Order: sequence, then C-alpha cells, then structure tokens
Amino acid sequence: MISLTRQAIDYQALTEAVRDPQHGAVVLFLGTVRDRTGEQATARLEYEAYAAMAEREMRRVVEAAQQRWPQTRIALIHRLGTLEVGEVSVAVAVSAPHRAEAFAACRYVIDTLKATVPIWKKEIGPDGTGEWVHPADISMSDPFRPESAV
Amino acid sequence: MISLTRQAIDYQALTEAVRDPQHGAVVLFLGTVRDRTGEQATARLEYEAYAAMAEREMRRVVEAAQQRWPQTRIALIHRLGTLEVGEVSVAVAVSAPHRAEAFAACRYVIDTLKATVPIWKKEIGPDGTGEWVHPADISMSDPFRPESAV
Amino acid sequence: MKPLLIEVRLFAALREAAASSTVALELPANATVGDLRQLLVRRWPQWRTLLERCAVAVNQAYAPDQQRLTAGDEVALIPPVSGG
Amino acid sequence: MKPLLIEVRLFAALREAAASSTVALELPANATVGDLRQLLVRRWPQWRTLLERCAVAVNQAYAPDQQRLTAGDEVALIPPVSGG
Repeated sequence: MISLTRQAIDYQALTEAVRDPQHGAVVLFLGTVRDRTGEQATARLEYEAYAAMAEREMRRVVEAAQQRWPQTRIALIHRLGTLEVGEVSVAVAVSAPHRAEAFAACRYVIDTLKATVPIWKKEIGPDGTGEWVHPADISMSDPFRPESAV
Repeated sequence: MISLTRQAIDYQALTEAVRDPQHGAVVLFLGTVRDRTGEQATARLEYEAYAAMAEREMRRVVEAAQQRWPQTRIALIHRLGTLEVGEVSVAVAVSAPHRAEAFAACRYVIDTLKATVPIWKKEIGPDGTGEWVHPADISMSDPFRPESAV
Repeated sequence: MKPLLIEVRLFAALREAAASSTVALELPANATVGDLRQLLVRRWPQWRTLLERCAVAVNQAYAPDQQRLTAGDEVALIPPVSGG
Repeated sequence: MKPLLIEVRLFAALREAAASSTVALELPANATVGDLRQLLVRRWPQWRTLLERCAVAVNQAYAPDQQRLTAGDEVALIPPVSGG
C-alpha cells in the first residue's frame, strides 16, 4: 500500500493494512499541517508532485527499509493538493515483530521520503500570498543520487 | 488521556486526542498480541494490573516525558483482561512540533512503561495452560526505583 | 510497642501460588520494607527466587528497603512487570 | 549528427517562474545531463542559484551529470524537495 492521494488520508486503514499476528509492534507516523513556520503564519499548504517518479521513489524507500529490516510490513501514503491547517499530509505505518525495528524503519521511511521523493509544498499565508519551499540544506545535484537522511 | 481499560482500544480516538494545529508530527505506537513467543505458540494473553498504582505510574511516565520534551502532547492507554492474538494491548500517541521529539517521547514512554508500570501478562498456550511472564532481565528490587529504560 | 499488622497485596505468579490476593503479616513496630521481605522469604522459602526479584510498593509507590512501615500503609509485592 | 530535442519537465518554483510545466531544449547529439544543466543556466541566468540546486531526473530516476541523453528520454528538473 504505497500511494499518492488527493483525498483525506485514512490513517486507520493504513495502520490496519500492516497489522500481522506474527508482529508485536506497530508504529504510525503522521505529518500534519502546522499553523506556522518559524515566525510566519500558515493558512494552508499546496502539495505538488512529479507523480510517476514520486511513486517510484516511495517504493524505493520502502524497499530499502525492508532490506534493512526484513521482517517489517510498511504502508506509505502522501497527500497532494490543498491542505488546511491540522490535516494529515503524509502517513507511514510499519509493523514488525518487535518495537525497535518498527520505530527504526518508520523513522527511516519518513526521513528518506523528505530527502528524496519529488514532492514540493507551497506555504500560503493569511494574505493569500504563497512561497514554494526548497530547503537550502538539501543539495540534490551533488551527490546526484540523494540517499537516506538516517 | 491516560487510562487502563477492559474494552478494545480505540487508537484513532487516542491519536485524535493529541493532534494540535501547532504540531507537525504525530507518532503512535501499538503493542499487539503475537501468535508466538520464541518457540511457544500463544492462543491468548491475560493482563492483570495493580490498577491504582499502574495509573499513577503511567501518569509519572507521561509527566517525565513531558519534562524532557516539553512541547509534546501524550496519550497512553493499556488494556486489561483476556486478549486474543492480533489485539492491541497498549497504545501511546504523541504529538510534537517536529518529528524528532515525537519519535523520542513515544519510544521513551513505551520503554519506561514496560520497565516500571505494575502490569503483568500470562501467556496461554493452545492447550489452555498458562504461564506468568516475569522477565529475568528486570530486577525490580535493586535498584528499588526502576527508572527509564532509554 | 504494638506489633505492626500489614496486609500485603499479591499479583500475577505470586497471587496464583498463594491462591490469594493478599497475605497478612505481623511485623515488629518500626519494621522496614527490608524486614517485610525477610519475613516473606522465611514464610515462603519455596518462592525465594521470585520474592527476591520483586519490588515492594508502599502507598502505590516503589519503596526502598530502608523505608519504615506504618500502620495503615498500603503494601504490595510487585513481581517483575510484563505489561506493554 | 542530428541535434537532440529534449522537453524538460518543470515543477514548483521553476514551473511558476517559467509560467510553463515544460521547456523545450535543443542539445548536441551525445549531450549529457551536465550539458543540459549548462544550457539551462545560460537560458535562465536569473534562476542560476535555484538551477544549481536542482537534481535532474531521466526516465523518472535521479541521473548523474555524466549520463548521456537519448532521444525519447523523459527528463525533469527536480528542485530541492519539501514533501512530508
């Protein structure tokens, strides 16, 4: 279960999709829209993706996590379009036999997604003006292949 | 929202209880009943608590986490009674401005709960015989006050 | 001085072994948590290993062996926990 | 040899700056990803800083500057990402 969506994210369905009678631990991460970034008030966000490549990269991230933590089950969904404050922009659900792997794999997936998957957000302020977020601390051209942030 | 319950755990309600427009991250941990422990098949578990003290210790754990990560919101619930394979025995929901604190506080709460809160499980096998789990690696009498496992 | 009558709560394996959720103990006045431990091991030598791995809670908080017991204290034996 | 016609996809701040979701480039045959970068900086010197921080994707995978481009490649400029 790896996808992009323009609908509200059903994180309970995502969580149920990874549960397993052989597993004792589930970790769910939700990214939610904050009402501000630093000093700047945020009214809403707009997410845009290079959709075909983003889905490929999301699968790569999940496969890399499963190579490192082979017994995990992982589901990943990212929202696109306009999101209001408080809405869920991304959800990662991981189940594993024990909690250490579940926490580690969940953290790896969200950190790597944020570093490598071609999705961008535009922050819209209360006055309606917006700005694309292109973080200065990610240089994607060198090295050419952005790798795990873990 | 800190409690013991004999009903199935509604982890979505727990998660919604900690969400906050000032927070960008939510981490949920679920402990679930595995179908085996090592070589031993498990049919179900029975959880027992020293209920009044368990609730006090659960509050202590959450307060300790919130002292260490002051901006977090935390909810914690533990199930008691008979649980079938696959059911949720414990849920910890944490929201925070950023994901690093949300992951760290969630991990701290479940690790410390497992080390200090007076709750016990009995593993019932397919033949109906059961055994209380009293882990050998936790010596609770020395030091007398079990502290964080983090 | 009057002896101290303490009812100790039992849980999990200890509760099942004793077939009771409490045990009544008579301790000397000014007895400590450590004295209570020793009395329990003398009464139940067959459970010594588990008893030595238990914590003692007084009034719903973990208590050190040096702590003095008082009439009316709520006392419990806490075997190694396995919640979660 | 025939020149290489490449349509480059644009996203986010670059798409808005160019007021278009693609830009068409004519490159020498055997051009590399690095050649494409240089041509873009010459065409849009005012966006040099952002262009230099972009990755290039060829056929939906990140590509190094040394990689040769081929007719029919799906090419995209990937500004620093901010999903999550």
